Amino acid sequence: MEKNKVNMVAAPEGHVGEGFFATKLDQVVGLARANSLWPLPFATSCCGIEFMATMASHYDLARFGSERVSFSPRQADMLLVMGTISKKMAPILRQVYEQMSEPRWVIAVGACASSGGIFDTYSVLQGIDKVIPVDVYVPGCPPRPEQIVDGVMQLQELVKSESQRRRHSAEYKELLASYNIE
Amino acid sequence: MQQFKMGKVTLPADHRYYKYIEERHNEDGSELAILNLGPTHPATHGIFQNILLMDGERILDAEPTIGYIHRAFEKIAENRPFYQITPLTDRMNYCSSPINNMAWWMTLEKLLDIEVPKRAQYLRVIVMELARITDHLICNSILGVDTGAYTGFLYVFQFREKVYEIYEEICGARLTTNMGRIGGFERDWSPRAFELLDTFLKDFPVAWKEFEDLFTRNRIFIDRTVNVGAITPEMALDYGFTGPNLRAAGVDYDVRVAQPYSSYEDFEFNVPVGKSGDTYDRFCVRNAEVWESLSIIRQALDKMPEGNVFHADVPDYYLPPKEDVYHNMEALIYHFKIVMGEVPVPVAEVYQPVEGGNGELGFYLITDGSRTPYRLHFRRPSFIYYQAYPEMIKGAMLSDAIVILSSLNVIAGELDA
Amino acid sequence: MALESVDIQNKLQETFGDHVKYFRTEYDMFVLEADVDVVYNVIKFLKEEPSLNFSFLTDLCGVHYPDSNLNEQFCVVYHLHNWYENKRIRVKTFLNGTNPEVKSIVSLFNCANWMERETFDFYGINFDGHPNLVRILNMDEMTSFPMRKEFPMEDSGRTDKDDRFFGRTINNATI
Amino acid sequence: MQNSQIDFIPILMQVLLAVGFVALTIFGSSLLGPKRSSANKDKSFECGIESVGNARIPFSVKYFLVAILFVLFDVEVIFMYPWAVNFKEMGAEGLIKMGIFMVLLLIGFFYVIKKKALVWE
Repeated sequence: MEKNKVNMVAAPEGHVGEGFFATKLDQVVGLARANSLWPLPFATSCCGIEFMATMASHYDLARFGSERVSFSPRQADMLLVMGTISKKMAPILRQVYEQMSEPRWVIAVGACASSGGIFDTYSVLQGIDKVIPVDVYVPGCPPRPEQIVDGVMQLQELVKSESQRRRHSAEYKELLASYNIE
Repeated sequence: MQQFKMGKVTLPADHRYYKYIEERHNEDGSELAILNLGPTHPATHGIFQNILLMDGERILDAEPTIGYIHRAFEKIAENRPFYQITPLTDRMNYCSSPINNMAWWMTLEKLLDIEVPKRAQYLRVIVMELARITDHLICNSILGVDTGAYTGFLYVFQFREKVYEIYEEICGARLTTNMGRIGGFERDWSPRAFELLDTFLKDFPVAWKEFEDLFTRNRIFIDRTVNVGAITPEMALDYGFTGPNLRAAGVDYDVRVAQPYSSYEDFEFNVPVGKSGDTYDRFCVRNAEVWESLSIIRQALDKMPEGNVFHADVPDYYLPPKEDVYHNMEALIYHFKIVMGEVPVPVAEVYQPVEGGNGELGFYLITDGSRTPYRLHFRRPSFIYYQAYPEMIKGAMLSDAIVILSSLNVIAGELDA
Repeated sequence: MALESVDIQNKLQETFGDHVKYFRTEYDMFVLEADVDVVYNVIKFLKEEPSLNFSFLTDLCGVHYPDSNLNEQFCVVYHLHNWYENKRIRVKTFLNGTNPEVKSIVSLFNCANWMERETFDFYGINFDGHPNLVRILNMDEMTSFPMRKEFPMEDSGRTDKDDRFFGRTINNATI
Repeated sequence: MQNSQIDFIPILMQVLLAVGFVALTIFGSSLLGPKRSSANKDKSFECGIESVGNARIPFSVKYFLVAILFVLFDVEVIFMYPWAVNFKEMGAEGLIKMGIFMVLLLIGFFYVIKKKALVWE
């Protein structure tokens, strides 16, 4: 997914004719999904405050279509796991992930969510990919708001290019089975 | 894929509310409800769970469960040399992390009785008061969000970005600052930091005045916060309250005044005290404290001693600058000894209290002469005063419980350190 | 009249005799040690005695000394603060190693409730008389006490950390 | 098709467009969106904790009272819309009629306040 410099949400490639434009269904659905990702801010510690900075007026994640923050997993598309996830918190994170409606994506924001970060201790879950499948990892402790926005943009590229049949494909089922999420 | 053993998280059968689930009738036929103000809840602004026993809208009893981001700071601190513990301290109360860092450095300076030069002390006072402003700024604007006024948050958060820029000039990081060294700072403040500080001091008071006018005389805000979650001074003292929550109850205890550290005695500032200890008083005390902090910063800037010394001359604790290390032998030896942690540390116990964003933040350090502390205990104000939360919301409405929680400014990082 | 450490010491010694010992001043903090069975009364005395009036419990924490002799392996440290005279005091009491036990001071200070639960959670020190002595910060299913010196810090379930690079295996030659 | 019926066609188009858009999006998204239902997913969301007990419990009557009062005054406001739109044509006489209507409801409101129905004792 090459990164074009200034993209005013470039139209997907397709056949342009006299007064009509034809493209693949995946592209259209992907474009719609990519620009309306509703985040579920699973903010536990310091990265949560950086997320507040990202949502505030200066860095404004709303420019990427994530204006409406949904705290219930039912209407959330993208689970932003920000901050340290302890072992006591793991079942809750997993429950929230399972109750999210498909299609769902996960961004592990910050070193603690991606790999346990500097807290290699008995009480911290060493990376949320031990519990739920993760799509994008954002490094940093805490990552700057630009990095969080860059993580969301990476996810938008993923969403744009996701095919309709991915969620029913064998690899996806096997990935979920490896986490024994049925 | 190594699978993580999963425990079931549910209300245990022997829980004292369990009997309410079966037979729980009320005189008007309605039933007591059990509501779980759980870990992932938008209103709790942190990760703690309260199981509320409620009769309709009124709360009869609450039971908090914490520890959802317990990261064993004290265990890590026992395995790290002294100068590597500062990244832990600023992840405790991450809304005002420079205060924690400076508190840790002051504990070490007290242990090794190092005399920090006046100018470095003044610089520390400025950065601590900036951190206090940002801490109160977040707490009051989130209290506004909880009573329905979202603009206050967006409007005032802009100035937290300005303070982030000042932090970046001083130590390169925005939130988890990891600032300072034993004896002072790692580098002198660049002129740009002072410029940013001056522009901040010029246009923040205007914005803060408007923020204050937005709330203090606002009819809805007054209805939602006046005598909500009121605490008496005796109850506050009994539950170990310190800081703005205690001063709102009418007790004027402030560590900066009771036990002045880092030359706080050179500045005159008065300690705002509330009357009735309710949420409105907590809001007003934090507002007034921001004005006090601004005046302290101005006084510190005026009385700043000349010259550009920014750290004490203690070579065997203070990392020598890199160019010295390459050129002369002693600096190389000192550098090596400090980095390998072979610094001479006495066998002693020391307790250093500091006025943090939420109250008295204390570092109790026991050393046994080795390169790591033998035991380091953090007196975390959020952990201590959060015990009073069930007591404060008994009989309150559910919407009041949310407002009380955000007025207490409980920071989850400090709660479960 | 400033409350001097000397007259605190005299008052305590005349009421508790030699159960209270090793008075000393460390870094502007007056420190004393009390025996286990008498520590509750010492703190009660410090709190209620009108002339001493240490009415604020600043902090309570546990310390583990594995290599000191058996009946001094655990230590509970109380920090009290007298706000009128602005005087701080640290009361230490040593507990026996096999089943550390001390009387809970929740009846004196409500804020000791969670502090004692945290100390129990970390060290397994039993505070009898505590209304609800249950783990507070760690998972409830956890059986061992993590802050004891012999408990390893790292997460045991970790597989990607190669011990050789952390100097844990003596001879790095064999894998 | 008399010409009087013809002017109703735009309204029909408008209704069809509105209903059509709603039906299309709902039907389309249910068609396009992948569905994955599992026992754990269908449980009620309780902030991540296993929910205990049954949520269908008889609520206290105060909730119902507050809801009905809201609906009552809400309907009153709906009556004001047509009045406000052609406020000019109805002139003073319309104003008086609506004034009486509002005063009657105001008396009802005072009754509610006097009986402390809204105070959540």
